Amino acid sequence: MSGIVDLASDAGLSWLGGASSVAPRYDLLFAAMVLLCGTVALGVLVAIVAFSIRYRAGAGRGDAAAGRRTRAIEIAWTVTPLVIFIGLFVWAAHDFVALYRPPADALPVYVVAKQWMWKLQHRNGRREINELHVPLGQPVRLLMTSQDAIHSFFVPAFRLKQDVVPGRYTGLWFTATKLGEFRLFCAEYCGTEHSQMLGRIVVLPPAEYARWLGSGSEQPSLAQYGFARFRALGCSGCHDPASTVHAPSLEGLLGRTVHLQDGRTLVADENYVRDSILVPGKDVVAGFAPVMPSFAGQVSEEDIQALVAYLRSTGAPAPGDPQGARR
Amino acid sequence: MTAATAAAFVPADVAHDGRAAKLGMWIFLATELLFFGGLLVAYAYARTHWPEGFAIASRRTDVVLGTVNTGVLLTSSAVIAFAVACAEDPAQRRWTARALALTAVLGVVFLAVKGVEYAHEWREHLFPLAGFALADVAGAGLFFLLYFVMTGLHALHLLIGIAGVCVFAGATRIAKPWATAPRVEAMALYWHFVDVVWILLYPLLYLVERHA
Amino acid sequence: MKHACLRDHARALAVAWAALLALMLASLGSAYLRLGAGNAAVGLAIAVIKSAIVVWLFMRLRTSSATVRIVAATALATLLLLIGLASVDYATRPVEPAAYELPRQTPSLAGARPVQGAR
Amino acid sequence: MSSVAEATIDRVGDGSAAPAPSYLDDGHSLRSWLTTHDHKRIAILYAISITVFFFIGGLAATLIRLELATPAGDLVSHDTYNKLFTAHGVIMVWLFLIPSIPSVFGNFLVPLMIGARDLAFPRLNLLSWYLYVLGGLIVLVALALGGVDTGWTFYAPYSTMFSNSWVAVTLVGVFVVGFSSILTGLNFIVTVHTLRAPGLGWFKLPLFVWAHYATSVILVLATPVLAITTLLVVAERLLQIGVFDPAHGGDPLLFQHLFWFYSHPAVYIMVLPAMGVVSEIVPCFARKRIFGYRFMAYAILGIASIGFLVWGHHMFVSGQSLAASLVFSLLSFLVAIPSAIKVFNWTATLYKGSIRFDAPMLYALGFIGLFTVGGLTGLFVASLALDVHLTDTYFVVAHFHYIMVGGSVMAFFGALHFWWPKATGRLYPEVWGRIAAVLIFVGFNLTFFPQFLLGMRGMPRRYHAYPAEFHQLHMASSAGAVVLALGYLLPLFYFSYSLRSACRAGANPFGALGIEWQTRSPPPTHNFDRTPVVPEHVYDYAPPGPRPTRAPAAGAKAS
Repeated sequence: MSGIVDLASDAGLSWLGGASSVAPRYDLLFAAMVLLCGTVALGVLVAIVAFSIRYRAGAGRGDAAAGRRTRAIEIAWTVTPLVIFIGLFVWAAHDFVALYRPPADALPVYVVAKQWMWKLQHRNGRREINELHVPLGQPVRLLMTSQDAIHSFFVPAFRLKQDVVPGRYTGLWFTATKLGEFRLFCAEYCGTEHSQMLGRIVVLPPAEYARWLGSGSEQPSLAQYGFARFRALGCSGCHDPASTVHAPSLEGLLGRTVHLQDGRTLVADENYVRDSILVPGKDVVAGFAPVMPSFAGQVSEEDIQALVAYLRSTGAPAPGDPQGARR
Repeated sequence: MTAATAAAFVPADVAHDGRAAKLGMWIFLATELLFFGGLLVAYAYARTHWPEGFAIASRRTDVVLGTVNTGVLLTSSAVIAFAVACAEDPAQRRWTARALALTAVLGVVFLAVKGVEYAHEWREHLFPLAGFALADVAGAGLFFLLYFVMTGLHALHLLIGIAGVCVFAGATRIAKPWATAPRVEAMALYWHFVDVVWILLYPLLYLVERHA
Repeated sequence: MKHACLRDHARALAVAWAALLALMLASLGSAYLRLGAGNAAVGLAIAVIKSAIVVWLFMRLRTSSATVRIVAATALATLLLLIGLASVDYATRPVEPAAYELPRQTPSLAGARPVQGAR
Repeated sequence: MSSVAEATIDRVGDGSAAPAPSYLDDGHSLRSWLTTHDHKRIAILYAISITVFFFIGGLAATLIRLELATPAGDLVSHDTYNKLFTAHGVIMVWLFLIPSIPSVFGNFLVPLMIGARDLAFPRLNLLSWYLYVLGGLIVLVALALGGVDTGWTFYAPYSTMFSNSWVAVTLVGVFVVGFSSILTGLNFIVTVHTLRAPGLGWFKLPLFVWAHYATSVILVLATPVLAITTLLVVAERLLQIGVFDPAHGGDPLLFQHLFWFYSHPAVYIMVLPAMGVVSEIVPCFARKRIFGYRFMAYAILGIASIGFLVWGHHMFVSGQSLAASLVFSLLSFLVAIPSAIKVFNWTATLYKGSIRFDAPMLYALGFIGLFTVGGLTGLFVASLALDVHLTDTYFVVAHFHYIMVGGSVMAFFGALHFWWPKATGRLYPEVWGRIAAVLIFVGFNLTFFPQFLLGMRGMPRRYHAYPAEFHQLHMASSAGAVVLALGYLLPLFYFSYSLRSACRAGANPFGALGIEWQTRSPPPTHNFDRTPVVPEHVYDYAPPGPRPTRAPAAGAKAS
C-alpha cells in the first residue's frame, strides 16, 4: 500500500493539495480515470468530427452498405469496456475497503453534529466547536453521530467524507500528512444554514499537539457557544439581518435603548433578553408584530447566559468574527 | 411489400379489446405489487431489528377476527373466480351477476369486521399516537404504524374493488354491452390481487408469534 | 356441454378454495408452535403457497398468454430485487446505536407543520 | 428499399387531395381540446404545460446562478436559496424531465410509428394529463404558500422531523404526478403489445418505440415505490412516528434505499427516450442505416433492467454497509456498458454516411458529445474511493446535469425540431434553429464544465454562500448560464413565429423513413388516410445519388 502512496508522490500529484494518507491514492486513481475517460471522450469527439467532415453530404463518399456486419465489432466494444470496468472497480474498491480498517492505535475523537455546528471531544475530555486539532502523521479515528438531521463530515484536502446519521455511529479515520489548516464542510444538506456549518481541521506537529491537548480543558468561549446556540435554536432564522421574517436585529442590543410598542422605553440588559426569550409577549418592540413564540422549557439557563454573552460580543466596537473558523 | 393497395386505414383496435383490458390490469397490478413492496421492505427492516417488540405487539392484534377475515376474503376470491367462469357463457349472465354481488357483500363484511377491529384497537390505545399503550416496548410503535398503514391501504384498495365489482354486477345484470367477459375478468384480477396482499399481511401482522 | 364445463370449473374452484382455507388454518396453528425464526419462515412459506394458488388458478396465470406471464414474472423479480438488494445492506451493516437526543423544535412561525408533539 | 419510402410519399401526396381535417383543425374550441381523446392533441397539451414548468424551473435556476455569482449569500436569504434549489429540482425532475419526451413525443409518435389509430386507452391518456396538471398545481400551491426547503431528495429525518416548510403538500403533488407517469407507462406498454400494424414485428420497431417501451416498464415498476415512500414521509410528519425516525427505532437510510430505488431508474426514464430520439435523428441525417440495430435494442433493455440494480451507489458514504457498497459499485459499472455501446454505435452510424447538418442533427450530435462526458464522469462517481470525495459536491451536480440537461434536454430540443413539421405542418426557420443549437451547446458547457472543477476542489452542493477560493469558477458558471438561458429562450420565439409563417411542410421534409412520415403533416385525427406500409428495415437509409439532391418532399424546404 505504501508502494501506491510512493507511486502517487512519484507521479507528481502532490500539487493537488492532498493532506492525508488517503489523498495520494485518491489523486492517483483520479488521474488515471481522467486519462482513461479523457482518451475515450477525445476518441469519440475526434471520430464524430472526422466523420462529419469526411462524410458530409455532398462529399459523395456515402456507402449505404457499409457497416452492416456488426456483430464482431459490437462484441469487441462490449467486452473491452467490461474488462476495463472490472479493473477500475477492483482498484477503487481496494482503496475504499482500506477506509473501513482503522489502525488499532488511532486516536479517538467523538463528533456530534447538530444544526448547524460540529461539536468535537478529545479522549481527555477537551472539547472543541467547529475546530479539530490533530497531530501530524498519527492516525485519528472519528466516531460520529448526529442530534438531528443527517450531516456529512467532509474534508476536501483529506479526500474524505462520511455522513453523520442520527441514532447511530458512523466512523471515519485518517492520517494527516501536512501541517496547516484545512476546511471542514458539512456535505449533506441539513437545513437552513447548511452552508454555514463550516469548520477547520488544524494539523499540528505531534509535540505541539500534545501541548495543545494538555493545556486546555478550557471550554470554547461562552460567546462562541452562544453564537452556536443562536443558530441552533433558530433565533437567527428571524433575527438575522438577512432573514425574511420581520424581526428586530439584535446586533449590539445590550445597552441600547429600546422603544416598546406601548410607548415605554427601556435599556436592554440581561434580564430584558431573558424575558424576551421566555415571555416574548411582555415587552414587544415598537414596529414589530408579537409573533415570537416563547422558548420557555426549550432553553436552559446556560443557553441564556451563552446567548447573552454572544449578544454582548456583537456590541463590542470591534466584534471580530465570533466563529474563528468561518472564512 | 410493394403490393400497397390504397386500402383505407383500418385501425387494429377492434379485436384487441379483451387482450388490452387484461394486459393493462396485469401491468397495473405489477405497479401495485411494488407499491406494497416498499412497505414490505420497511416491514422487513423493522421486524429484523425489533423481533421482540414485533412479537409482543402482534399478540395484541385480534387473531380471531383476523382469521375470520382471511377466510372471508379467500371465499370472496373463489366466488369472483366463479363469476368469471360464468361470464364466459352468456347464458349464465344471472349467475355472473349473483356471484359478483356476493363478492361485493363479502368485501363489505370484511370491511365491517376490520372496522370492529380498529374500534377495539382504538379503545386499547394501540394507535401509535400520544398515549400509545406499548410506548415502552421498543419496536411496538413501528409495528402498529405499519399495521395501520398496511391494513389501511389494503382496506382502501378493497373499497375501490367493492365499488368496481358492484358496478360490474349491476351492468351484467342488465346486460350492458361494455360489461364483457374480458372486462369482468380484469375486474376479478384486481380483486384477487387485493386478496393476495391480504394473504401476505395475515401472517406478517397477526401471526408473528402467538405462543408464550 | 357448456354446463358440464362450468360445473367442472366450479368444482376445481371449490377444491382450491378448500385448500386455501386449510392452509390458512395451518398457518394459524404454526404461529402457536415455538419455532423461533421458523415461525416467520413457515408463515411466509404458507402465504406464498396460498398466493400461488390464487395467482395460478383464480387469476388464470396457468392459461394466460406469454406476455402476461412475463409481466407477472417481471413484477415479482423486481420486488425480490428491491427486498434482496436492500437486505444486502441490512444483513451486513454493523449496528452501532447512538443515544439520540429527542429533537427540540422551535415552533413553526409559518404554521406549515404542527409543533413537535410530546414523544 | 428507399423506393418504398418514396412510393409511399407519392401516394400520400395524391391522397391529400381529398383531405379529412387535420387533428389541429378537428375542433377549435377550448372544450374540444380539454376533452380530447386524441393522443396527438394530448401531446400538445403536455407540450404546453411542460413548457410552462420548464420556464418556472429555469427561473429558479437563474436565481440560483445569480446568487452564486458572489461568494457571500447576499441576493436571497439562506432559506429562500434552499427553497429555490428545491423548487428547481422538484419542478425540473417531476414536472419537466420525466414527462418531457415520453408524454409529448411518446404520446404523439408511438401510435404513429406503429401504425395505430391511437393509444390502447385514450381516455386513460387524457386522465394522465389531468393528473399531471393537478399534481403540478399542488406543487405550485406549495410553492406559493412558502415553498419547501428539503432539496428534491427529501432526505429523512430532515424532511420528516425538522423542516418547517410545505413538505407534505409538495409530496402529495409528487404522488399525483407519479400516478400520471404510471398510467402513461401502462398505456404505452399495452399499446406496443396490442396495436402494432400487421407485419410490424418487434425487431422492426423504431428504436424510439423500443426506448419508450423500456421507459414505460421503469415507470410502471419504479414509480409505485416512490409513491409509497412519499406516503410514509407524509404519515411520519403527521403522526410524528415513522419507519425513518431513529427516535422510534426507524432507519433514516431506509428512506434513501426506497427513494433511490425509484430515483435512480428515474434517470433512465429521463435519458432512454432521449436515446430513442437520437437514434431516429442520426440515421436520417447521416442517410445511413443505424449501426447494430439489434444491439441498440438490447442495450435499451439492458439499461432499463440493470438500472434497477444500482441505486445504492448514491449511498456510498451514507453509512450503508461495506458489502452493499461493493455490490452496488460493481453493478453500476455494468450499467455503463450498454450506454457505451450506444455511444459507439451512433458514432459508427456516421461512418460512410452522407451527413447533413440540419438543426435536429446538431442537437443529436450535441447530445452524443454531452452524454459521453456525462456518462464517463459517471464512472468516477461509481468508483468507490473516488465517490467518497466527489459525492455531494459540484462534481455530481455537473455529472447529472450533463446527463439530464446536456443529454435529455438537448434531445428534447432535437425532437422538437425534427417532428415540428410533422406536428404543426410548418417549417421552423433553419438558420435560427442552428444558431440556437450552437448557443445551447456552448452555453451548456460554459455553465457546467466549471462545476466539475469546483467539485474536484471540494465545493459542496446546496451551499448558499461559499468560500472565496471557489469564486472564479462560480463566476464562469454563472456567466455561461446567461448564454444557456438565451439559447433556451430563442426557440420560443422562432417556433411561435413559424406557426404564423406561410412556410408549410410536406409530409416528409427530411426524407425520413419512419411510418409516422407516411401520413400528412399535420396528421388527420385518425392518423392515416391509407394503411401505412411497414418497411423491410426501419432505418434503410441510403445516401442520395452522386449529385447531392434532397429527398423528394424536401423541395418545399426553405433554409
